[in-house]
Amino acid sequence: MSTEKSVEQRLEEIRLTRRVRWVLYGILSLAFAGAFYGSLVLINFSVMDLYHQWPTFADRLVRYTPNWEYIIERNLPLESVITLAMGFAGTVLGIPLALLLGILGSGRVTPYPFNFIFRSVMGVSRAIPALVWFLMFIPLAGLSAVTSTIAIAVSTIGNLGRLFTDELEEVEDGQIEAMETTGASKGQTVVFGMLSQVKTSFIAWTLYIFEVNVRQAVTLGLLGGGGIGVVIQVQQDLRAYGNMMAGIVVVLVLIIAVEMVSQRLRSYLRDDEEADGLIQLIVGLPQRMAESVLK
Amino acid sequence: MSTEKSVEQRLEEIRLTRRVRWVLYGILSLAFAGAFYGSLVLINFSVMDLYHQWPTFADRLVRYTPNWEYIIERNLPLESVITLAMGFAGTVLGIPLALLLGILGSGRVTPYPFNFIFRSVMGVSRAIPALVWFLMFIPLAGLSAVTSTIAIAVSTIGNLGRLFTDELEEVEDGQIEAMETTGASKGQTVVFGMLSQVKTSFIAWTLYIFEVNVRQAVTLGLLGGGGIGVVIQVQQDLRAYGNMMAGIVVVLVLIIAVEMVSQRLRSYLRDDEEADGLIQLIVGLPQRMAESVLK
Amino acid sequence: IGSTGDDDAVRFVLNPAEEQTDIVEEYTPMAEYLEEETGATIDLIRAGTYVETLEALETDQADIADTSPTAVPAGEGFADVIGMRTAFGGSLYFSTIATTPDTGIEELSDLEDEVMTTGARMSTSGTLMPTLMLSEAGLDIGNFPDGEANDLELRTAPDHDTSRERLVEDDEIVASATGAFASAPQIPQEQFDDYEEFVEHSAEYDGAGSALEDGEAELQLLAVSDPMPRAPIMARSAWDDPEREDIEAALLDADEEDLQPDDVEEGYELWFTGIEEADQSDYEPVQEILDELGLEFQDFAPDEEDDE
Amino acid sequence: MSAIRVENLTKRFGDTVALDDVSFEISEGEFTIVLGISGSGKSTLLRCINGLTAPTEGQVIVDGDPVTSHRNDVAMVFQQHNIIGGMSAYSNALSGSLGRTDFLPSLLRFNDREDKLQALEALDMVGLLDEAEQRASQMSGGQQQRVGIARALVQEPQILLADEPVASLDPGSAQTVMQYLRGAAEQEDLTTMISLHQVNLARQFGERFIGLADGEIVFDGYQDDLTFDVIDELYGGIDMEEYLSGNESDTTVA
Amino acid sequence: MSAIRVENLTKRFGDTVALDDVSFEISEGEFTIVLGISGSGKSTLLRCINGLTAPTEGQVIVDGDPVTSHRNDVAMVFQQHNIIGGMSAYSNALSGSLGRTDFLPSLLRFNDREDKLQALEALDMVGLLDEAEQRASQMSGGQQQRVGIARALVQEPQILLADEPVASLDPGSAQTVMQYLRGAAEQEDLTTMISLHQVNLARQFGERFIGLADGEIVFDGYQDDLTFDVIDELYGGIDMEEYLSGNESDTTVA
Ligand SMILES: Nc1ncnc2c1ncn2[C@@H]1O[C@H](COP(=O)(O)OP(=O)(O)OP(=O)(O)O)[C@@H](O)[C@H]1O
Ligand SMILES: Nc1ncnc2c1ncn2[C@@H]1O[C@H](COP(=O)(O)OP(=O)(O)OP(=O)(O)O)[C@@H](O)[C@H]1O
Ligand SMILES: [Mg+2]
Ligand SMILES: [Mg+2]
Repeated sequence: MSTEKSVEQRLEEIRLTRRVRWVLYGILSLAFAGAFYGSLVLINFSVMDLYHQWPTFADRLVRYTPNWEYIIERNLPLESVITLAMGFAGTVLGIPLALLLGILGSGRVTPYPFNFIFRSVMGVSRAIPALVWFLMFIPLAGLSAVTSTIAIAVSTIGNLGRLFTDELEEVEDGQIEAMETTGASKGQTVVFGMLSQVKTSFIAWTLYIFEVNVRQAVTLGLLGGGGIGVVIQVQQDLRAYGNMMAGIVVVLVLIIAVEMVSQRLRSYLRDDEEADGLIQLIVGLPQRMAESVLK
Repeated sequence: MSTEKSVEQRLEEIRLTRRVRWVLYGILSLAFAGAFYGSLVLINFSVMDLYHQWPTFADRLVRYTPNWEYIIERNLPLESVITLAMGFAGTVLGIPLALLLGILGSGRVTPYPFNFIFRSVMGVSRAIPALVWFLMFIPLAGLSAVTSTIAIAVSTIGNLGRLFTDELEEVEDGQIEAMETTGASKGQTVVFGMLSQVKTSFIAWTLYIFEVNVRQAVTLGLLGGGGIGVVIQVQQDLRAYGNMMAGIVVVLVLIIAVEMVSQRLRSYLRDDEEADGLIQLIVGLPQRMAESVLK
Repeated sequence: IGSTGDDDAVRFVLNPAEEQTDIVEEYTPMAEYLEEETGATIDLIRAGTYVETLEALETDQADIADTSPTAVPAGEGFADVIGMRTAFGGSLYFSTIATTPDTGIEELSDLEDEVMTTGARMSTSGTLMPTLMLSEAGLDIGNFPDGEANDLELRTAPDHDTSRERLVEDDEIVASATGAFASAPQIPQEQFDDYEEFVEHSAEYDGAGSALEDGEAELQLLAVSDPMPRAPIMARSAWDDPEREDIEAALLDADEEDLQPDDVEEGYELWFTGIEEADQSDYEPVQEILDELGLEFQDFAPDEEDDE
Repeated sequence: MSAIRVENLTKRFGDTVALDDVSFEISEGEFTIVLGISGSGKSTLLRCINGLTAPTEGQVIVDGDPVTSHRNDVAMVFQQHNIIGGMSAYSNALSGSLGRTDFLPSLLRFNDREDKLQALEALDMVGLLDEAEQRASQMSGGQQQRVGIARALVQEPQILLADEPVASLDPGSAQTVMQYLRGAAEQEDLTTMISLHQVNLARQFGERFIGLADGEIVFDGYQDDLTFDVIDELYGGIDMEEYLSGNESDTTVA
Repeated sequence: MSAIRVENLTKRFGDTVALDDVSFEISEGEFTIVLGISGSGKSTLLRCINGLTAPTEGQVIVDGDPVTSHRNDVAMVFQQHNIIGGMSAYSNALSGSLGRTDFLPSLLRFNDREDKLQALEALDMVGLLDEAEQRASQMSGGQQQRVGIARALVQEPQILLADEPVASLDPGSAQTVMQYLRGAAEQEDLTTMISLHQVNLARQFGERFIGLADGEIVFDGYQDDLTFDVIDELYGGIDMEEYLSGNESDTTVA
């Protein structure tokens, strides 16, 4: 074949390009490794120390065997419901502002320099750790589950709002244009053209943040913010690690339950065609009822 | 038109269905509101209390004016670099296991009941708050930034691994089948058919978790884990809220910087066609060099 | 923090849980003094909570620790008491429960069905001791602090000062428990005169009521606790080093000037003025409080592996 | 009076000339098909008529007024249908009436009874009355496209534009969709412009034809004028006959 | 010897019968086109031959052996091309050689020089040698499809299957892709089966034709046998001629 020559030549070209690219990747990898090594040095990381301490550490792991009886004894499920309530109420309280700021932060809704005002507000809400929000709100509601809930709500604004904004960047123009051509107003275009596209992702993100917030509620409890975290903290202070782990097992069950429900809901939202037992039943109900009435 | 009748009839049907649906939504909304109200009751939320305490709280807000000089005085940027190092090293240390468990946790790689083993391991890593991980790792690395880093690494495994697993659920079959038909082995199919599809999302998620980890590093610092968090904690103990806010401002700048870099990288990864200044330059370099050499 | 600089350094862990200070700064003169006296290198390490200090002592991640009184019973078996911090000559300190003058609360039993704040949940002077006082006054304190009290609502605060501030700022709260150091400046001195032990031993008696001149809100004393031992300095039992004796001796010998920073400003006051000899037995009152409240530390002795 | 008059329309994207001095007139009620290979400027032309894209030079005059932004009486059917997956076919059709509904009622779905009936009639016209309550994302491509047509009809337009409405459909569905478009145009007496790349469909359904190549008009005429020569000019480069005749012998692909 | 023998192949998905007792033989080197409307079972047939789908009844015999799982010597070109967007055209073509490359070398891209040359030759054959280093996701649909063909060729198959390889392409690109497929099949002497729904393309490129309707074979013959009657049978229901003749009068759409 007459192209044999040029194929060979092309291969050489490609090999050269690749070699240059390998070198470049090598440099990038080195830079990365350097940053990693620098970080380890900065925090005084020493593998030898860890190696020496490993047996001590391993010995102590048995202490963390959960003391199952404590779960009933101390009524941990009830405490975990309080934690759940903190996460839930905090999420719900945070949603409206997250939604508003998230939408206004999108470059498609608010023109360029101005949307950064809203992004910055969300940035501040995220940058301040929930723990610090918690401390700042103590004068308002004391060392209590209410303060935890408020702290969770405030950080939800930043965390969830930012995910909303990111999601809106991925909206496709087609449906927006389609709404514009119908003569829809700006507001209608945003609602029907943009929000309807991201509705399910918004719900999915909200569920994800809800999960994160339940974990956050546990952490705030460790600082006295109510719920099962407090129990864990007290047992930790008493060095009753068996009891502490019993608390953590309950947290684990709680979190896995929340995640499973939220995952189920999300996968239902994603591929809505799938006939999903209960939900399908509920959603299909009106249709069937209407049919039977008209028959 | 002869179909007029049936259109009218259809409208009636639809109105009926809608009415039933409104009722259903009403019930769901009520259930939701009930859950919300129940949560508020459970945590003893009282708007009146908050209202009464508001003036006191508002008075105190002036205390939170940042004392800008403190930033230089205490060399806060250096401290924040330590925090950054903790977040970075923790993320890097967590990635390998997150990747491994995340992939093994996917129902497409490990068949159904067995993948739950890996998911559970990740669940445990998430369920234990980083604060408790910190305590558990003291025997290993003492009261130090190293322990924080390990705690971050361990929770990264659960958080990142889970996002990986979720992402893998959305992989399309087409490319996997295409690799299978070439006669690729199981491992090659996973790498070329699955992972290549999610490569950019994996990087994006890793960057997201890196951001989360930097915030986590601040929080762990608040409890003695090193970095700028310690400074914030000490100033708070001293009730030097101006200094504390100076620390928070530095955290804010740090986190916004991290987010901006990570957002830039992500948007570059997403629409790779977009000629993105620097990165395009670097990536395009080998091609151009090869061309010039061969000319 | 975490500067485990050189391997032979003595690791001195500091626990700031109950004090409103930058503890590392406070201890720097002491560390310098010890280094001068004994030639050892001292690393000061800040801990987040006192459990962390115990974990560190038990696992050879620390040699000496400044910790809280409850650490003595908790550290039995792996940590020894070297000494006790003293403040202005006093080695004992007190908890107070106070109200504001307008609440009409006269005595502890009036607190039934009311709301009261305490300090950090496991703080000896901020929470444990006051809870015991309430219990002795006939109130049913339920499982508190590991749970809820029955006869009144007890709300914890992150620290003593916040506990006091909540009392002043929140009308719903009618009393607050704190260490005397946090409340005495706002309580007229004469109210303490009924408590002889307090007058005699407390470092705070002299300054009682002093903050009222600065316009701080006045508090009204409801009760003062029995004296409690101040916070201990503890050492890892397994610490077997010739330096150890020198350091212990130097600590007990330290004078107030040794512990003061060189460049002190006018009126600078350390919150401790010396360290006096003490041992396990001095902390029996703490053990008693814990026993009364039904709080038990888990025993990890190798042979009896149960939750007793 | 001509319904659409395009005057010296030029559109440049950077260096690319998408439309190059295009002029023509379409009379009221005409069913016009725009032909041309990929990149010839079909979409750009329709978007300029619609007001979605602003011309670089020249202008489009619809109903006597120059087009500056999108108009209520010009409806569009998109290749990717652009209907809202999460809503029912009926709600999608109803969204065609957004232009004459206020914000709050539209949000709460309190539309006029008339609009509702019209949405159902439009669905009936495209043969989807029974599927009115089905979620759009659960419908097949052809059905979704028909929902898009229903939405355009509910808009009560005078002009109906469709940009490759059948490009992603299989031949059966493509036929059906083209039938509905043609039927609706006749029934509602719409001026219609459809861009297509299937020559056979174009010949089958078109009345008037405008052929574009490289942004220029290379053909403008009626069904009888659309000869194979014209098609060869439009889709030049590929000489099918020759390829076909030669494909039994050795075929070395360039 | 026949390259592919399909014996009483039946495939059911739940209640749906996708293939219903299908039998035929394809000789070595034949260029066969499978016709049929959407849902007639074209994809299912090709997937059964390929081993991607297991038959309910009957079997497929390739090269003398019954197909149980996917074979190295059967390559497939997909409608959605299924190439890896994040890799270059060259790397994609090279991935066709995965079946004969070990895991580690393939991961590190240490392929045999022979395979590399072959990947480039395949790209050359589909006219993409100059674009070898371009990222696949940045290519047009037609180019991506040609990369898919190159990948299939690198696999060195004896049998090439293609499932609606041009369905999502514009007519120009569709022509080009079909040309490359036909050219490659002749040059490498491949037995080829392609499913199509464009009748005109089928007539233009096909040698042998298999027509499916509702999972059953309704036509099996060569180019001369493919009359308009056959096509009407395959794409029944829509009578174009009649519609066309009637469309000047009132057209009420059902
Ligand atoms: N938004 C845009 N930015 C830059 N160039 C564009 C843009 N839209 C179209 N073009 C260019 O203008 C030319 C005409 O494009 P247009 O989309 O109108 O063609 P088309 O005939 O609709 O093609 P297709 O059949 O692929 O849809 C093409 O070269 C295209 O690349
Ligand atoms: N995985 C599956 N599960 C259930 N039913 C299926 C599946 N794959 C195909 N079918 C059904 O089998 C029948 C034949 O489908 P097939 O995809 O083979 O048709 P096709 O001729 O390729 O159609 P198209 O042109 O739409 O690709 C259809 O009724 C289809 O719904
Ligand atoms: Mg177009
Ligand atoms: Mg198919």
